[in-house]
Formats: sequence, structure tokens, C-alpha cells
Amino acid sequence: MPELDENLRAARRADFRVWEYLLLLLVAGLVVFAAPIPKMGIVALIFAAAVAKAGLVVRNYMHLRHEHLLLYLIAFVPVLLFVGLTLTLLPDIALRQ
Amino acid sequence: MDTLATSPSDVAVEPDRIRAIPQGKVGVWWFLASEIMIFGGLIGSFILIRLAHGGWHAEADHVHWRIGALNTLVLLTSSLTMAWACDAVKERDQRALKTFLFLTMLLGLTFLGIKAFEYSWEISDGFTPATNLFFAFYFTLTGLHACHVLGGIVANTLLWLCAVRGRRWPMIQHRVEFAGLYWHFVDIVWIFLFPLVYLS
Amino acid sequence: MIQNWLPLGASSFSGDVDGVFRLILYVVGAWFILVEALILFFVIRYRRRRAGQAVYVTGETAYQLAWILIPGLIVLLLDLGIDASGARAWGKIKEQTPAAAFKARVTAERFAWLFTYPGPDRRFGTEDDLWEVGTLHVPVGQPVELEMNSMDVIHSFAVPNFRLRQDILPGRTIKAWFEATQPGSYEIECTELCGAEHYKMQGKAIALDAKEYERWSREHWPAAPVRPQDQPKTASAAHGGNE
Amino acid sequence: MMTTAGASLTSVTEEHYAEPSFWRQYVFSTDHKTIAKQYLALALFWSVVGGLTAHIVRWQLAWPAGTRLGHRLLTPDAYNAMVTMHGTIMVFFVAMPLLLGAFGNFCIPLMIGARDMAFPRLNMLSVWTFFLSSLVLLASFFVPGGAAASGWTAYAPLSSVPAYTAAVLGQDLWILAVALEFASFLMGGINFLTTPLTLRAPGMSLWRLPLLVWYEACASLLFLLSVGPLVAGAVMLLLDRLVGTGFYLPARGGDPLLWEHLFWFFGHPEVYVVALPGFGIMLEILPVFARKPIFGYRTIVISVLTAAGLSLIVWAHHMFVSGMDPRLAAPFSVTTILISVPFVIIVFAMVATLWGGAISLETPMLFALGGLASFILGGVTGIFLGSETTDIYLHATYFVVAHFHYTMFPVTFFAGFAGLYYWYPKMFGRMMNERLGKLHFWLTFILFNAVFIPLFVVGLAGTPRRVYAPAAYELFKPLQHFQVAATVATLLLLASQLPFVANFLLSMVRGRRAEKNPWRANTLEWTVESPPPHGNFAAPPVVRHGPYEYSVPGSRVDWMAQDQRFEPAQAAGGG
Repeated sequence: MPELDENLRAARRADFRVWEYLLLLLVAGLVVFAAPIPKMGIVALIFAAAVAKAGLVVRNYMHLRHEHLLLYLIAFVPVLLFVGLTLTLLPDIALRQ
Repeated sequence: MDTLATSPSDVAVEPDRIRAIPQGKVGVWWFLASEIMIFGGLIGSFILIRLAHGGWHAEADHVHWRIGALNTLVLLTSSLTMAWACDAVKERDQRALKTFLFLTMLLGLTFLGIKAFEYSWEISDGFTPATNLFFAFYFTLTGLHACHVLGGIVANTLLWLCAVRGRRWPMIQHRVEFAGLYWHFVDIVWIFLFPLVYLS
Repeated sequence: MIQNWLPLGASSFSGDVDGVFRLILYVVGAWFILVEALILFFVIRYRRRRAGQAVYVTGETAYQLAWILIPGLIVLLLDLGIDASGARAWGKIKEQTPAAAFKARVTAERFAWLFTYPGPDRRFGTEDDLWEVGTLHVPVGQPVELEMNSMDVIHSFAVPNFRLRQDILPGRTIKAWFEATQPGSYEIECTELCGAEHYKMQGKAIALDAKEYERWSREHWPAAPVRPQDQPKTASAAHGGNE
Repeated sequence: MMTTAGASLTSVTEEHYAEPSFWRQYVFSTDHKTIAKQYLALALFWSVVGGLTAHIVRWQLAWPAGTRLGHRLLTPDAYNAMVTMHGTIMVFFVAMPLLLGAFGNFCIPLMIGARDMAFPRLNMLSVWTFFLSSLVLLASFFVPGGAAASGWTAYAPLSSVPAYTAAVLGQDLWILAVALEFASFLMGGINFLTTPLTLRAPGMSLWRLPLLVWYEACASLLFLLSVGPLVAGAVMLLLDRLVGTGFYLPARGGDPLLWEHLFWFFGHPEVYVVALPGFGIMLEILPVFARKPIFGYRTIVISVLTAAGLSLIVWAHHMFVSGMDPRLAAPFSVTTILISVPFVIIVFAMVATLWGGAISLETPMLFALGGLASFILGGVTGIFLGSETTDIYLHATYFVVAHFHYTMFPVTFFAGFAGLYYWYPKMFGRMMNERLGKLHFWLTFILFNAVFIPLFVVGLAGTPRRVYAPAAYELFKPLQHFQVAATVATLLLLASQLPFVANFLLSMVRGRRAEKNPWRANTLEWTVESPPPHGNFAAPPVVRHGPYEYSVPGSRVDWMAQDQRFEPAQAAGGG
């Protein structure tokens, strides 16, 4: 079944491409980490990189790209929720006197 | 609610796309949702307390970011092999499936090995969970994550054994995908732990 | 009627708290009676008597829904009213503290209250600090500012008559204030479970009118400063929780 | 955790329905009906223990140790342990296994026309994890130092520093037991959420789901979304105790307020995790015994989704005076009080369902109505505590105790009993005794109010809760006779459960055999034998309309099962 093989090879190539991007972002993060810029800037950039990495994995490796909206909701409502929780606690726990 | 007024009392089944999703997949995603909340709560607490203490930059200098980076590389690569295993399953390519599941297990074990070495190094340097709050969080976060990696390795091993025996193929087919979802989730958790713990 | 179950209010803001209480009481009281009466009436009025007595109403049409949505809307408006009045009183009690002439430190330690007064020089940690265990003497008609610390677990400083309650978290200095309006002796309770003897952790807030307070303070701060051996304990106890 | 993923990969296969061996049938069963009964048994056992703890606590409050009638051995620590365990047991080991474990497991697959849950083996794992957790909690009573004594809220540092309470091992076991309970209900929740999404019978569109299914799923969703941070918090708490990390210890840079937030972020939704299934049961029973469609089905569903969403952003109303930033109070007070709107709509929908009905007061209906009537008082008193200002005065008083018992008792016990009397025929194939049931209801209803009305009075006077000897305060000495009244009522309330116990046990052997549909109800569980066979439905039913089509004009009978076609009346008259 040659065309089956063909699909397989195509899929593998796609996954490998994603992995290359992940690697690129990892290196970028480390470069930023070493770069002589203010700490807050470093943290912001590194987190941008992490979010990008996570996005790549979720969309491609976890195929959320092809899934029903329901699965998006199941995945992202909790994320919003704990981010919201953390933000709400800022005045109480992070910025306490 | 359909009443007799609004619709004839008969099967009025609009195409139900939600019911069409494989139940196993929905279940795994719900499970991942609960895991997101657990790690989210822990990471949130870490960020909040860390901010309250002005960033803990001095304490954070005692973790070895090079090892962390290496482990990130290992885990990212294991995600690739896991993804390849899923591709293999889709194309019913048993040989590839065996290879890539095995590679994923191997990389997972490598990750744990490096982590164990790192722990022993830090502890011998006198940094334990009781040393200070940064290391308390460090060991809790990475330790909880390591347990999840271990769980993933166990799942992959079981599937690998099934693949080697070549039994129950239709059942494995789905399970490899679900194990993959879990494995990638564990990878994502690390993607965030790495900058949080090592680089900030 | 019911609000008479509350003990006598003896602080400048006990009126505000009781006011909000009364507002809520009337609002929810009315709803409570209405709904319970409806249920009782319907159950009696629509008991099954003959076959086919029930009417077929699905409550899906706008007209029918109005019967449950309009009450919901009314409740929404009443809620906002309650919120507004509550927020106003809260702001007065918890958010802005009036400039207080009279300051005292409250140190909670399982299972006792320690009260420290700055003395005539109005500064803590000095020679003339005075401390007493379990009793807090305050003048009537003056805002009293409390700086509260806990030495161990979470405690809660509560004086029912003052409508005052504030948890004390270890590791933080928590501020609270009140202004006694009537002389008298009022009970202080710990209302956060703090261990076996939690129930014994009580005290008295004694509000003295101007003349009485004058006499009391002259008793305690004659020209001579308080006995020195009290000093270190006072200072450390009062400061301990601040870090 | 991993076990969850591992087991959640199982799926319903055909051989799963072969008649199983004794062990697989009654002990390690994957049948949702057996699992429901196992949860039911555990819940009933724990309700006895919970009742006894209540008895000890109330006795101490009326006749303190040292007085003539007082308990001989009840030390302050033991009293705190009783209070702690009463709360823990009633919320986590009675309400949840009864309302979710028993009724959820039994009803969801039957009501949606499925042969079993989506992940039967995960379901079995869930009940056995709960069993394990029960053993751990039970053991904690008997370890040196006794059971946990830091309150069911386990506020740190009281709970995180072993030296602060007599219970050292007891507190550790408490944390372990609660963590296992969470794991168990997370597994259950994954089933409760996946099954109604993926295993609905043909024609069972989401808008045709019985309300109980909606409410059980909503409850599981809330639990799944809110419990995670507390699991993390519990891990930190355990490490504080065992390793000395100091996450909650200011001296080590930790923060006690963090625990309070993590706890209540879960603790408030948890109230709805318990309340929603209770409401779901009442919503199922009202239309059946009023012979009338539920009023505003879609509105009720939308309201509960709204309430669930809101319940995730109200938690800090438990912390108005906790020392948190006072600027947080107003917004949380607003969300808290706003949550009354969807509930008012749901309650009014229930009342409107009664209007124009043909109400017959069999025992299930009595309990449903009693639960509704009682819950309303719990709801309205919640406004006093939801308003940040009145909460300053009422927080941590007996007013709070009375309030949440008026919410939790109706949804747990009134709704729970309603559900038991209603589904007993389906569960055990026999009818319960009506006369005993009615007796049980009236005793329970009257005595329940007799217990907690006095506590409202005591609370309004400012009496703090969790106090070993309230009479130790001068201010509250005059109220002692209210405490005594509440205690006497409690003892009678406990005694008045005996008719139920007798009824429940005797009916299994003596009860009249139940036909398929003794209540002439519409939902699918009534279209199969009582009790339903393994695998429930011979062939998947085809659903033709919504679940509450009662007294349809021109119909031959006044009910119409969801898989039935409309049968016009031959001659005049009807069911």
C-alpha cells in the first residue's frame, strides 16, 4: 500500500517540523536568559516562548486542531480558571504588606 | 423541551456531533482538565509566594539550569517519538509503533535518571525541601511532575508489551492515542516548569 | 422583633451593621413568607381529586416564563440594593480607619489576649508602655485603633456588642478600629478555632467615660513609669508577630 | 492519578454484559447499579457515624462535661475532633456518596438509555478508592491523639503544625482520607461528565435529558474544576506536617491565607456539588407527583449552568473578616448575592410546577416538598452572610451553623430520602411501606426544624461556634435553654430515623413486588424491569420526546414514557 506509506511519511515529517520549532524556541529562551536585559523582560520573553511551545504541542501533537469545540472548552476553561484564581490572589498573597 | 405543540412526538434526532466523539478521548480530556487544575493551583501558589518574597533570585541560583535545559530537550524529543507512535498506529504500522513506543519509554527513563542525578547533587549540596521555601516548591513541583512522568512510562510500557505480543490491536489503536495525550500533557507541564524554576 | 435577639450595640458602627441586618431581614423575610405561603397554598389547592385534573403547561412560552423571570428580576434589583448598602457600611467599618487618638496593640497567643498601651508618649516600645492580659480599657467616644498580631495560629478578635470581628493572621499586623459609645464591660471572644483551650480565650473590653478613664490612666501612669521588669516582655510580645 | 488515565481507557465491550461470577457481580462489580448500591451502603454507614458525632457534640453543648449529665471523657480536644469529623463525614462521606455516588451512578445510565457508564472499570476503581478512604478516616478515630481536631476547614497553621492539636497521626490520616476521597470522586466525575455526552440513546438530545442528569453532570463539573488547587494545597499541607516545608508557616515565609483561599475556592463550589444533585432529585419527583410538565425546563437548565459558573467566583465570602484585602469584599459580596437570582428562578419554577397540578402526597413527594420548603430558609439566611457587613457580626456564630444545616440537610437528607423512597422500587424491586414513610417524614421534618430554629436564635445573639462550653461566656449563659432544646430535638431526630431503617431493611424481603413503573413516570429507568437486568436495556431505546410530558391533552393516559408514541384517547376520559 504505497499511498499509506506516503501518508505515514508525511505525518512524520509534519511532526518533525513541529519538533524543530520546539527546539528553536527552547534555544531562543536560553539565549534570552543569557541576554543582558532587565529580569522582568527576560521572564516575559521566556514565558512567551513557553506559551508558544505549549501551543505547538497542544495543536499538533495533541491534535486539538482537528477536534470538536467541546474538547477546546474542556482544555481551556481550567486554564482560564486557575489563571483567574492566581490573579485574584495577587493583592492578598503576592502584594501583602 | 419538545412538546407535542413544537414537534411531532417522534424521533427528531438532529445529527449529534458531540456523541460522535470517542468516549475515551472525552474521558482523557476531562482527566487532563482536572490535572490542569492541580498543577495550576500549585504553580499559582508558587508564583504568588515567590512574588511576595521579591523573586527569590538568590535561592534560584542554586538550581542547575543546564541540567534543566537538557531535560527539556529530552522530554520534547520524547513527545516527538510519541507523536510518531500515534502516526504509526493510524497507519497500522506495528513495527514502527513498537520502535517509537520503546524510544518514548527510553527517553522518559532518561529524563527521570537525569532528574534523580540532579536531586542527589542538590541534596548533597545541602538543599532539601526543608532548606527554604523556594526549594520546598522546587521539590514539590518537579517531584509531582516526575511522578506523572513515571505514570506515563508505565502506561507506555504496558502498551509496548501489547504491541510486542501483537494482541488486541483495535483496542491498542485508541489507547496509544490516549497515552499520547497524557504524555504530551506531562511534557507541557515541564515546558512551563522549566522557565518557572530554572530561568526566572 | 427578630433584631431584638441581637445584643445591645455599643459602638459607633453597630447601628450601621444592624441597619443592613434589618434591611435584609425585611427583604428576605417578605420573600420567605411569600414563597412558603405559595407552596402551602398550591399543595392544598391542587391536591389530586379527579382524573385529568392537571393542566398541561410547559412554561416555555414568554408569557409563562414571565411568571418566574419577573420574580428573578425583582430579586436581582433587591440584591443590588442590599449590596450597595452593605458596601457602604463595610467601607466605613473595614476600609477607612478614622484618625485615632487612642491606639492599642492586641497580641493573640494561645489561649490569651495581651493588650499593650503606648502610654502618655503615644509611642510603642518605650518606657511607659503598659500591658495587661485579658482586659482592654478604652475611653468612650474616641476611635480606638487596634494593631493586632498573632504569635501562633489564626485567632479572631470579636466583640459582639461592638459588632466587631477581625481574624488575626500570624505573620501580619492586622488593623481594626472601633469607637465605644456606651460605658460598660463587653465580652471579647476568639472566634477562630485555635486549639483545645479555644473556648477559654476570652477577655473584657471595658469602656470608661471620660472621667472614669482619666482616673484609670492616672492610676496606671503616675509620674513614675511602669515597673521596668515588665519592659522587655512587653516590647518583645508586642513586636514578635510583626516580622 | 495515573490509574485514572489507565482505567479511563477501558470502554464498554459486549462481553462486559455476560452474566458475571459472584465476586464480579456483587463485590468487584463494574455494573453501575451495583456500584450505586455499594456507595449507598457506605453513605448510610457513614451517616450513622456522622449522626453519632452530632449526638456527642450536641450533648456537650447542652450538658457540658463535668456537669451531672455531662460526658465523662469528652476533653476539649476530643470535642474539637468530634466537630471536625462531623463536618468532614457529613460533607465528604455522606452527602457526596449518597447524592453523586448512589443516585448519580444509578440514574445517569438508566435515564439516558445507556447500558452502563462510559468507563465501568474506572467506576469500580472509584468506589473502591472511596472504600479505602473510608477505612483511613475510620482508622483516624482510633490512633493515639485521636482524630483530626482542626475543623473540617483545617485552617493552617493549626492544621499544619503537629504540636498545635492533640491529633498528630490523626490529622495526617485525615488529609490522606480526604485526598483519596477527592481521587475517587474525580474518577466518578469523569464518568458522570463523559457518559451523558457520549452514551445517550438515539433521540436523547441534550434538551431531552432528565434534569437530574444535567444536575449531576453540573455538580461533577464543579467538583472537577474546583478541587485541583485544594489537592495541591493538601500536598503542601502534608509536606508541612511531615517534612517541615513551611508553606503555610509565616516564620518560614509561608502564608496561612493561601490555604484559606485554596480551601474555599473548592469549599464553596463543593456546596453546589452537594446541592445540585439534591435539587435534581426534587426536580425529578415534583412533576411525577404533580402529574404536570416541569415548568420552564430550558430556563431551569440555563439557571443551573449560570449558578454553577457563579459559584466558582464567590469563594472569598467565607473570608470577609479573614484579614484578606478588604477591597476584595465588595466584588465577592456582589457575586455571592447575585447567585440567589438563578436559584430564585429554579425555586419559582418548582413552585410553578405545583400550580394547576394534580398533587398526590406519597412519601417521595412529601420529602421533596419538605426539602424545598426547608432549603428556602437556608437560602434566604445566606443573604445575611453573603453581605460583607452583616457577616462581620454573624461570621463564625451559630447563625452560620443553622444556615448551612438548612441548606445541606434538605439537599442531603430530605432530597436523599425522597430519592430513596422514589427509586427504591427500581433499585430493589420492592415497594417501601407508605405508612412508615409518612411517619418518617413528619418526624424528620418537624424535628429538623426544632433542632435548628433555636440555633438561629443562639447565633443572632453572637454565640461563636466550635466552642467547647458556650456557657463559659457570661453573655450567652441566658441562651443555654435554647442549646438544651436543640439537643433534645437532635436526639429525637436521630431516634426518628428508626422507622426508615426498619422500612428500608424489611421492605427488601417483605415489600410488595414493584412493577416496572409504579409511579407512572416518564423517564427511561421506568421502562425496564425493577430491578433492571445487567446491561439495563435489551435494545437501545429510541427517545421520542422530553422527559416531562405529563397530562398531555388528548392523551389516553396522563403520562408518556420518553420512548413512547403519543396515544390518543379512544373514548372520553384518561389516566
